[in-house]
Amino acid sequence: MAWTKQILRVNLTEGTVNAEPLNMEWANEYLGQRGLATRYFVDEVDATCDALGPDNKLIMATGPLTGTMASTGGRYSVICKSPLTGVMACSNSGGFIGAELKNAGWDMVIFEGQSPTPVYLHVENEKAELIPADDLWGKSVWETDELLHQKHQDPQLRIAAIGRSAEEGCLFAAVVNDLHRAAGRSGVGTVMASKNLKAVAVRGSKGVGNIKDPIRFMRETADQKKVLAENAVTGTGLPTYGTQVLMNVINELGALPTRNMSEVQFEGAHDVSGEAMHEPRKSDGKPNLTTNGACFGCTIACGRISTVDKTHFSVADKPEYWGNSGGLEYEAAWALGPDTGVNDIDALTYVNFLCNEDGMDPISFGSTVAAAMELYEAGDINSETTGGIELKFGSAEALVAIAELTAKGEGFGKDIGLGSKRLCEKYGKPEFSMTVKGQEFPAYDPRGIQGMGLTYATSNRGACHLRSYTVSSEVLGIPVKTDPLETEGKPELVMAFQDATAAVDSSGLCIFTTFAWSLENIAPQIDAACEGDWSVEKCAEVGARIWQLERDFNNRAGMTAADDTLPQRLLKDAANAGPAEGRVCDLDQMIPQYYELRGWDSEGRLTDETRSRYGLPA
Amino acid sequence: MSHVIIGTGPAGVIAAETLRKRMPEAAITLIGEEPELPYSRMALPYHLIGDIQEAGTHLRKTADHFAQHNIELLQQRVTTVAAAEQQLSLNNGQTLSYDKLLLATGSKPMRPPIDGMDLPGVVNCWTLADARQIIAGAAPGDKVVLMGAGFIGCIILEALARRGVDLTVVEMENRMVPRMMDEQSGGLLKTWCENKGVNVLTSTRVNAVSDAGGGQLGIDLDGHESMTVDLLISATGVRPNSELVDGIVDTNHGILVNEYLQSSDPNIYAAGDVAEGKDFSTGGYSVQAIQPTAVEHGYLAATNMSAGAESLHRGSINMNVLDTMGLISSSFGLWEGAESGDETTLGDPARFKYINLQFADDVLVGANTLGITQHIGVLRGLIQNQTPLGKWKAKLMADPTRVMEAYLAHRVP
Amino acid sequence: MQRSLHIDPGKCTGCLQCEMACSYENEGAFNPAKSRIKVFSFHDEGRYVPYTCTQCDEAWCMQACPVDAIVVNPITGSKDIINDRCVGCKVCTIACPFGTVNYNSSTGKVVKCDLCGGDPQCASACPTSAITYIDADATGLDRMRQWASKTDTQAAA
Amino acid sequence: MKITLKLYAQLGDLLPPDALKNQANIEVAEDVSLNEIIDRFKVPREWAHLVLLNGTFICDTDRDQRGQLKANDTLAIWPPVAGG
Repeated sequence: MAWTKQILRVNLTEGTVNAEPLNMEWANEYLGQRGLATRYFVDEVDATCDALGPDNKLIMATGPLTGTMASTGGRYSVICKSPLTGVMACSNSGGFIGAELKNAGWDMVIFEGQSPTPVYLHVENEKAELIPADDLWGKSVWETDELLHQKHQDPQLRIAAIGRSAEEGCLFAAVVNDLHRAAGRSGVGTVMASKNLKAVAVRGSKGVGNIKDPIRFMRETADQKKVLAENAVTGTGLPTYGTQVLMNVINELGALPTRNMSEVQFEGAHDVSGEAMHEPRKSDGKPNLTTNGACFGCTIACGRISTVDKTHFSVADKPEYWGNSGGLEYEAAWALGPDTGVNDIDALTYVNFLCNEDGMDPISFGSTVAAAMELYEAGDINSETTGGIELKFGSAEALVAIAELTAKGEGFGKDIGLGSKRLCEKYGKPEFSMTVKGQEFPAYDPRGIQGMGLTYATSNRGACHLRSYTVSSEVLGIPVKTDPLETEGKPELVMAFQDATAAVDSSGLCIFTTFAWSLENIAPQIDAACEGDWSVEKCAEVGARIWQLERDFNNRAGMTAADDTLPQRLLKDAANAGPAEGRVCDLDQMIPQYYELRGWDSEGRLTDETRSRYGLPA
Repeated sequence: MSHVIIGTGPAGVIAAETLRKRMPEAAITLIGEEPELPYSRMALPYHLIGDIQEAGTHLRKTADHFAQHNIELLQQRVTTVAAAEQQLSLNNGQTLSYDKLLLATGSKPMRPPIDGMDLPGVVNCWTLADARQIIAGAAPGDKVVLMGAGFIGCIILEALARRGVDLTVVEMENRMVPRMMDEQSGGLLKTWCENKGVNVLTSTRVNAVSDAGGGQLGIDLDGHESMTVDLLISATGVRPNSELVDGIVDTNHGILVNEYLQSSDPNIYAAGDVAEGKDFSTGGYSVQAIQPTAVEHGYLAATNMSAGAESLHRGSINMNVLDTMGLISSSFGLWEGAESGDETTLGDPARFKYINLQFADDVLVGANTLGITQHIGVLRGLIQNQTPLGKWKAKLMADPTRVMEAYLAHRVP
Repeated sequence: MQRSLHIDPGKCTGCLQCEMACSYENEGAFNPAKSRIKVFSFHDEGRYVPYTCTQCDEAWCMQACPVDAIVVNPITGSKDIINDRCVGCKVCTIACPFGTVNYNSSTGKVVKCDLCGGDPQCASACPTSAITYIDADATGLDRMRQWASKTDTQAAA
Repeated sequence: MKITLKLYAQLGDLLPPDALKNQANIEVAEDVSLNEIIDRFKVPREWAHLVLLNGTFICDTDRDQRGQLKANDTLAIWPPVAGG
């Protein structure tokens, strides 16, 4: 239970929308959301298919706790094959649309094929239909949101859409929901665009019921909300400073990748930090941060709601950007700031708005701009290439200009839309690309936080911090403090984080709860809601099974051990400052042990024994 | 003090109760000519559908409610009012004296000047007795014509359709509920009804009704073929029941009252459908004949009838909510628009959703909605508070569905 | 001492726990669409406003109801809908100038906040104390009622 | 000797008035312990969660040790925080 047990299958080629029952056998093995959608995906999609062709599918999936009173129970995931990495893409988002989809009676929506003309899916409880979207094509996410709200005359309609970047083929386009929440990574928005699917608009009023043991569920979720409230991180730190509090932490630690990862500390870190967002600015005495906002059901409320200084050059003549919107979260702030050397918080906030408005992953965007800046400074590209933009590290003007172009897929923005790997290859400097499997890095330098090196190298969706956030342990001491410069014990740590994260990502809950919760806190909530036995051990096993399933797909998509690596810069060039000065990321010391723990051969493939141990499809 | 109230609809009952609250010792007499406990016309359609029993239509649910409040309830018809003597006579020969008299006599169906409207088989839908006649006369498969697609007509459509009759609606005007909804929404209502199998003839007059034999009626229509039907329900509007005081107090469409709900005779007040009271939106006087206005009138009239209290009536907002076979429409205030005001419309005909807002400067003065059930009361709130909308006017012009936000932006500190 | 809901929009994060608690208590499922308290989001302003019935004294809805289906709860002071009496005529939904009585087409009845009989679940579920249930004196209820009186059809009493 | 003290997040208010961008130069005794500095600036011990001396984490059992600090060192302190 807790599942609605109904999925919606949308064939975009045929223009059909059909309901079908959820495969409960799979639900028992893969829980929901990330895991369950991946199970459907690997069953239905050829791993070697063209990510932007009709054979790729795109699944929007909720978890069994999505839409319930469990704190943070508002998540959904977008699953497809990534055009950026060529392997599994699975991007997770909060906001409100996940819960709305569940309220409309659907555990997931599977989109297949390609529509001949632009369409959007409108779901109102059992009524789901594809509607022509020719009038929406070419519009930003924000315009689309407004137009659909007007068209359906429903202020409560929840909308996920792609922006112009996706339409123009930007390979790191996001699916943005509720204006400023995004399934951001791996180009899931690009896949949606390739299907001519502009938006998904959902209104549900059926409610989420079907709780196995409602009394126990209410008690468990109330108890666990109390744990979040009483925990200093989830109860105070995150609501007050958001994820952005990390800016100064990671900088102090000497693990803040700066200027395309050529340095590990940024002199302007404070200017773009969570603390700076609280400081009144000169023009109007107001801080950048207006308030914190929550996603559906979230009792933490880490979200930043911010404004750009009206007098700032980026918006001075654009009043449409003077209002509040989703502000800087740490990863975005890092990619747009330290990684490009820009210390102008208003420029960062504005560019972050643009990323939301037109559906770009700010991590990949910032990192790609950083790579382009290095190409520019090295003379591999020039102002002729960029259309007159002086693409130097530290230039807020250049960052803003290039963001406006990339959002619309114009000029040099088209090249930025290729992502760092393809951009650097195009201009002859592949070594400038800070990517794994084609996906850009987030905000932790693996020379200063060794576990993150293994995390990036082995992530099933290319470089990503959210597949095993060992920063928790190595920096923040959650659940236990480990030494960030040590490699010993990291394979075990990474694997445990990877498995637990896969389970949490499949439940409908947010991974940020794990700053206070472990599976010990989460499993009882799942168990009270869902039929079957959901012990801590089973949840961990389900997490591990999901990881193996994703890896198996990636192998079939052509990925080998050679892809489980990092850019040479991190493996050969030592950090130039901070506690990690003189260190590189000692990935080689961690990989073999990791493979062994995972039950993979030296090529990084699942052994038969491993496959049968987890009951994976042949 | 002795107070007499004629009429046991919402205006009369609220007035009696309000008087009792304010004047614990006064003698209060409530007179109604219908032989049942005070009931609500608003509930009749639900009785017709079969959702509720007759008792469910009662305004007050305990049989001895009026006795408990020491309100004398007389089931009599008032025959004459002698204003100079402050007396009235009942059809049982009894006479009653009053210090203050409230006329809450309501309204009655209009009978259009068409031949044959007095034939058996022609019924109104106004009283509980009418409802009983319709229930008895409309059997599944029967052919029924509903004459008039106004508020009353529309509200009983579902009941008729659910009884399985073969139904045709005939409306003189070019759309349904022409006195409540604008052309676009009235037109959508028509499509909605047609989709549900009801034959709707707008811009059509009934020329004559005749006896077709075998208990059937012949209906001669303007521009359409004649029909032979089992039942004709006439719902062509209502007019105030003011005959009792004709020539005694000033009347126009109804009994003219001032801002105290007082007629030209200072001892006689009027409330509800019979009163031509102040209209909030126009500042003029009109007969609204709607439940919320009846309640306001009853309350304010009683307040002013009780000693020492004077409550000025700022005027009632004309408003209606109507459920036509499941499609809910509403209208507020100057839904037809204000002079040199702005209006904004958002419609989704495929989904039977519609909203129109009317402004005077930056103040909301009227609205029509279709297919919207949430928070519609704020339309009244915004109109009645005459809230200057400021920047929210532009937002509402762009998206009128954001009316609750506009309201809250001015409501919550 | 009668108690009432006190809402402090400044503390609201827009998480909708209140809506889920309300719908769970009253409808038996987590269903914000059926909640009697609604959180309105002012995106441009970065502001969230929870809103529900203020249980006003001379309740418009109660007065307008033609079948006596809205009554005062003597214990909590809330104005409660008696479902067996409500015929679904919706007059209260247009009479309430605060927009807090709504029609539920699936049941054919109207719904409004009844303070959960004295233990409002929205307040219990609110993680930031934006919604509290406290002594009526302290809530500024008088202030809210004063405001409500401005919508009255009578100019002076 | 002089060191740089950085107090972040909610601890920022505890810095001396001349602090800028969450940091201040302070004068400390040669053999001062970290906990003595923490106490001197009224940082509640339980809020001194993440203590980095020149970027290196010092666990709470080592914060009473003397002789860890040298001139121009940087001591940065956070309450329990996280992000990602």
